[in-house]
Amino acid sequence: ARAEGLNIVFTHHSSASNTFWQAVKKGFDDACEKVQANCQMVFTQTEGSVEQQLANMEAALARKPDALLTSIVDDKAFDGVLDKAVKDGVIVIGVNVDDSQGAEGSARQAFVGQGFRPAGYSLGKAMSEKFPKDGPIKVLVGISAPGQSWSELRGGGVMDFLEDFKKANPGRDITYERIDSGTDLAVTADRVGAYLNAHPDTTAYFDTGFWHAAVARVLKDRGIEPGKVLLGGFDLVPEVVQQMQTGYVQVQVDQQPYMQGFMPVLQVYLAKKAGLSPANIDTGQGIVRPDQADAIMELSKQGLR
Amino acid sequence: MTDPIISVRNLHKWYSGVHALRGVSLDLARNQTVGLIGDNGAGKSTLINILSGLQKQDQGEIYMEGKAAEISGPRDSMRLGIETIYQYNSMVPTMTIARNLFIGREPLKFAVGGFGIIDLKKMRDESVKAIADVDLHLRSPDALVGELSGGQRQGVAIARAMHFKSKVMILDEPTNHLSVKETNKVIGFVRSLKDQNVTGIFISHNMHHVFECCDRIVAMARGQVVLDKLVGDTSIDEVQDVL
Amino acid sequence: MTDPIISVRNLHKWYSGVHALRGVSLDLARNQTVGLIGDNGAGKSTLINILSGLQKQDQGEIYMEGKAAEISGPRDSMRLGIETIYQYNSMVPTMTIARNLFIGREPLKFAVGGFGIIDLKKMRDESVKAIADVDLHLRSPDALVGELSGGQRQGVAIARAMHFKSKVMILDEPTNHLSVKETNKVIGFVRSLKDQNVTGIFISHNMHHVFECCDRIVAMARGQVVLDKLVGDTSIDEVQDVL
Amino acid sequence: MKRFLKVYMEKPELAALLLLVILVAIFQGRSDGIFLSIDNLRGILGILPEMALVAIGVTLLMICGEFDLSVGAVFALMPMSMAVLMAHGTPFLPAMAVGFLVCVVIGFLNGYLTIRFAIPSFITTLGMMFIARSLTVVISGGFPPLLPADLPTWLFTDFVGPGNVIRMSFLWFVGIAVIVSMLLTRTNFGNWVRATGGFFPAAAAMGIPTARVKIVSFILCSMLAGFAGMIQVFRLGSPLPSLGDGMELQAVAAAVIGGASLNGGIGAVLGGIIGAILIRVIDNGLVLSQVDANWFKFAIGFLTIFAVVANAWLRKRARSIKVEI
Amino acid sequence: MKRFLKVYMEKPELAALLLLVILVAIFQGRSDGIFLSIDNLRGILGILPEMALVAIGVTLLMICGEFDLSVGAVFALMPMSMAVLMAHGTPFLPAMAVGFLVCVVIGFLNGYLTIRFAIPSFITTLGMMFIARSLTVVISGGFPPLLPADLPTWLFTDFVGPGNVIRMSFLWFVGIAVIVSMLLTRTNFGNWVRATGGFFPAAAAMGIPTARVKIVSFILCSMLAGFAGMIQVFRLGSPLPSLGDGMELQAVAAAVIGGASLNGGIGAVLGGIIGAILIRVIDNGLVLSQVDANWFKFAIGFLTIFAVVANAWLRKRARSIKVEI
Ligand SMILES: Nc1ncnc2c1ncn2[C@@H]1O[C@H](COP(=O)(O)OP(=O)(O)OP(=O)(O)O)[C@@H](O)[C@H]1O
Ligand SMILES: Nc1ncnc2c1ncn2[C@@H]1O[C@H](COP(=O)(O)OP(=O)(O)OP(=O)(O)O)[C@@H](O)[C@H]1O
Ligand SMILES: [Mg+2]
Ligand SMILES: [Mg+2]
Repeated sequence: ARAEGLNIVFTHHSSASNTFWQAVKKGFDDACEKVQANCQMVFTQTEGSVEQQLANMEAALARKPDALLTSIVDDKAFDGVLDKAVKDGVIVIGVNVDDSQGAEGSARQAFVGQGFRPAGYSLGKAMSEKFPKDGPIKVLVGISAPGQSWSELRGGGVMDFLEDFKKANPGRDITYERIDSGTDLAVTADRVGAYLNAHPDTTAYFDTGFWHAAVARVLKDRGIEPGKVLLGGFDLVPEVVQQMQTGYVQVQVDQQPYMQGFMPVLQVYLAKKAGLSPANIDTGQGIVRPDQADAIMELSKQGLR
Repeated sequence: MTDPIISVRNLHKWYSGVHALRGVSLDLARNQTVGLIGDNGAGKSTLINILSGLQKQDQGEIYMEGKAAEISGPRDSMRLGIETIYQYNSMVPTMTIARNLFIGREPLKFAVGGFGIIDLKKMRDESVKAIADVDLHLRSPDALVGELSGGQRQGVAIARAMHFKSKVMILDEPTNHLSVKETNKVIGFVRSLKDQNVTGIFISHNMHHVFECCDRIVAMARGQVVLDKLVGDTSIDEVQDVL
Repeated sequence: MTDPIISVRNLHKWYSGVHALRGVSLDLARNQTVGLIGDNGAGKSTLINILSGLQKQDQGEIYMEGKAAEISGPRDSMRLGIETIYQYNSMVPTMTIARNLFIGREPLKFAVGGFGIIDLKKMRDESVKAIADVDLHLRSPDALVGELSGGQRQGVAIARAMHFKSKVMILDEPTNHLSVKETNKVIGFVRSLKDQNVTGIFISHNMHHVFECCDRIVAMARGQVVLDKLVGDTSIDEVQDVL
Repeated sequence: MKRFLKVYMEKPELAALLLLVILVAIFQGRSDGIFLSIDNLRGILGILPEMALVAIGVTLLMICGEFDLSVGAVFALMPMSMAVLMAHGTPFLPAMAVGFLVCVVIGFLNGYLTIRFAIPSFITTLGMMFIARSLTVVISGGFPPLLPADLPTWLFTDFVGPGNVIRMSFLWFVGIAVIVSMLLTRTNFGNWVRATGGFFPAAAAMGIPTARVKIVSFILCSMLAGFAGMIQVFRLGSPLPSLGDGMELQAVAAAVIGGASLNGGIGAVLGGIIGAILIRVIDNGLVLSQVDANWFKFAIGFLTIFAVVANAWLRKRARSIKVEI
Repeated sequence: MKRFLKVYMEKPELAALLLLVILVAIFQGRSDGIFLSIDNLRGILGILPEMALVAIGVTLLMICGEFDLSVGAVFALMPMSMAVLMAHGTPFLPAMAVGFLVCVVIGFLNGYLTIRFAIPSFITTLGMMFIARSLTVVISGGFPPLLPADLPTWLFTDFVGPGNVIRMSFLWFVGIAVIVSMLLTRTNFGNWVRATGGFFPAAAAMGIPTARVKIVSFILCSMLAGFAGMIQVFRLGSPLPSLGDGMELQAVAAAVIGGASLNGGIGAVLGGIIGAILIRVIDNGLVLSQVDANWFKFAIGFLTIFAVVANAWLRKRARSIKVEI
């Protein structure tokens, strides 16, 4: 693929064992093949490590690629490097996560994806349609990785919505709690399972990742029927789709990762070939509900969703 | 003199930066007890470590009963019938006395391919006996070796070697740390080796002990053999002069 | 007899499950050299470990020059003027001979509050001297202790103690592993302590050595003192009978 | 009585057991009795075997004087290999055999490299952790295959027993624990493991085939980790490449809490198990006690240190009881 | 010549240096000469001081016979404390003082608990890692505060030197490395550290205040980690609570690659630094060599093991050169 001479690097904050980012990678690789570009995606070794991402970015830029695609998980850390890259004529596109100031916050030329906080907000909103119409509402928010921005921001978005929801329904008893739910199916299952034992009247559980798939299994093992405890989270991985089919997971936010990998490459291609400037792409609020599950399952198996 | 049981020819051993053995050749006659003496750092322990497989010579050959022997580990040496008491006690401090006595040679209730269930009762009983044999007084065979006094540990090492008597016994300063009574036991034991058709190598810095129980004296200095005579043909003074 | 330099009163020491010292009382007269003997496990090392601060008695008192002394670590003991050679050599194998000789008492070029730059040259020179003093032949003071033979290590330990001579010297089986020549050096050293106004405690299983260089014999058995006589008043046979 | 107390409390694994009982009592109180409810016990006992099996392997290896940081990655790699094979049509049993073979190879490499080049197992297994994790991602192509529906998972994950509190995996775990425990205490191999870890030069001098003993221990440890991972995947239904992340440190912590020494030679299978239970209980109990998300790790860290400190203290007290034995 | 080769190669840190040179040459080739370009060097040298400072501390502690898993968390906690204080209006210097105080307290606790209760530092510092990480999140409230604009960050992060290849942080690092190295080799304290780690009973018997030596080493290690974290935060411009995650294992790996022994007593500051450089070079070189993303970790694991194996092999060869010295 070297022949075309279009060099694109993609650096982000996640490690190779993260299924979501593997879907992005697939989109990225597929697009690169289509446009005959020489592409490289660089994962971090530690999930969510900004400093490793920055180091990878600096190393990749030393090769003077034509374009840099990157998630901008921190408002400041990447500013210097991105400024310099743009000055050196590298096309920089933000993917998946943008600077919280948007276009003002960093030198990136466009953004492809969807913000963490808005995603969390829309998850909460979509789920609220399933909330019981009366009686108290008790919500559990599982912060998968306290202190890591992707998790905190998504959780924050959910809680923002809950606050708004409270204001909108002043008469009702609405409470929420956050726990450290862990980034491992088994751990999340155990912790949330224990919590639900202590609080069987919990209305809904929000995970900031996809680890609530394991919670669905716990509920099933306990013979609790689907819908008694509402489950929702982020990213469409096969486990979650499976649990949507069984009815335990009600709402899932899909960022359409394949698209997040695919589109920026095309934009770079167009920018290079036709001088078209990259533009923002919203990869969708992507709220997925169980009725779409079967169709998604097929695509999911191919790594397209 | 019959065929030697062990012959070493021109052994050389280098430690990084130290030439510890500089061409040692020696024949050990069957059923003879050799007293190996020499200054600190003469190379005595190095020589016997090579025979017991702890170290590998850099040059030279070892013959066992006339046949070239390749000793590349303690197991090989044991298989050839060499039993050793090392200068630094070879005990595992975190294990009990009974288990230490039988390390690597545990009595088994039944075994498949060398592995099996240890016969704990037999092990305990035999170790009580072995320890009593060297006149050592210990509370129980279940005490940890790490909790023994210096002499008690050495006593256990000796009990082990005496229990697993073999064709060739090598004792590297076995009487260090031992009380008078036990020292006498050890001397008596070494002296009795001959009668039991065992060849012995006894290292000690105590000339009296060496002359008391050995048939032949080999003195080493700076990695070489400097004297090799039968006890009858030499004297403590002569030996001390060479060193 | 003048005031004793060290008195211990009714010392008891328990190891988990072992009553190692059962009420030991002893007075050490100034400038006298005591030979401490006893079977393996009698409690000799335990007694001197308490005096040198390695262990703490469970009961009993220690008086130093008449004053109650609280010894809760080797540092305290050293401060009181007690210098010890331990039965198990107290050398750091990963460090050089020179550094080992001066551990904790490094000669400093300059120091602030006890910390400072080591005077490496002085340290090397003094260690060459200290080692030569005990007739030990070593290649260089920069060799690692871990690469020495058993006797060489013991020799370094003795060189250290002799170099830092103090008010009281305790030697726990110092002649183990040592060659004849060096053993004689040590015996001579112990015998000379008196002339240098040093009180000594000498532990050994070799009665000849003890009688050769001590003024007084203390024998222990099962954690108690069973005999305490001046050398002139007793004999090797009597001592061996009590044990 | 005093004597009994002394002998009992001097064993680190039993001191840990006492601690466990105390902690359970506290959590039972703080959670208004929910901690020991059938539902919650079912949760704890469901996940326990997986962690405990890993802890058993690591304990064995630590007694042998070595260290394995790759268990977490092997935990993921073994079931992933199986899942990928099965997704390509291999039947269950051959797939499982290949899975275990992978574990054996990794364990062997860990041991062989460590011994042959005399390098610390910390490094060998740290490297192996990266390698195994990477392979997990590579063979799955990034997308974990779904498990076929007709697997005999009931053999590992079905609930059994009175009140359905335990899963089949618990029986496997108990069986394996008993076997490994017997192996360590009653067989000559166990004696060699302990000697090799206790004082290597002595073990070597006594003719124990120390290299083989270590390599076998590494292999056993890897296989146990792989087996545990397989059980977890069957329970959760999906082989994620990120499974078992961070388990390596937890397993070592479990072994140490249960009294195993990082220097080798000391430890007991029971101790490792109790350590694993303690860690699970702490984790679960803290959720029930409604600790805030941000403080959760604090509480875990604190209680881990506390457990070991208390254990050390209890043993010290026991040692200073003056009874002749 | 033979003699020189022998003496030189027997030092593990120098064998590591040779390896480093070889690796650099390989990467230089594979990256079409980009590896040693000014731009890339600037990248490597900009990050290096942070990791190397942590590695220096860990090496010191390992020589002393202990272990610190909490460095990664302290790396984040120290700058976070500073940032939070500064966000509340505390000026730079007092904030920095408090930051260091936090490090001192953590280091002290690590050491004190380890020694007072005779528990393995693995556990103390593992627990402390959780505690410190949790505190970082707690004080930041989950979201990092912004750094004030008027900080003297130039003191740590500005580019200096010919071609602007190095940052100020590099000078700090070199200075500290020289000081700690002198401390270890030339002062009596260094002698005590080495003795304490080399053979604890001997050090204690010779009257070295081993407890104090260890505690001071723990404190130094924590402070270096905190200082490194502060530099990184100034470089990045924002104090993230997740900084330094996974650094604890990397730092130990660096120390071991550079020849430090996990059993204590052996090691050199230079070795730890070369180890850290090796790790950075491998990381950077692999990115430049465009290794496939999924195989990336594999390559890291492989090269880490390879580095230590090669180092061990080189030393063995050197030892077997027969020259009397
Ligand atoms: N591991 C080692 N590394 C380097 N040199 C060593 C090593 N072991 C022994 N040496 C050196 O080899 C020489 C011979 O040592 P050896 O232990 O054989 O002496 P020895 O005759 O047993 O002395 P001793 O009577 O003191 O036990 C000594 O100079 C010693 O310093
Ligand atoms: N750490 C320990 N734990 C338990 N018991 C111990 C410990 N150290 C020594 N003992 C026991 O205390 C008793 C006295 O030991 P000590 O070392 O004082 O004897 P010793 O007189 O020096 O003997 P030796 O002549 O053999 O050196 C012995 O029975 C020994 O088993
Ligand atoms: Mg010797
Ligand atoms: Mg003694």
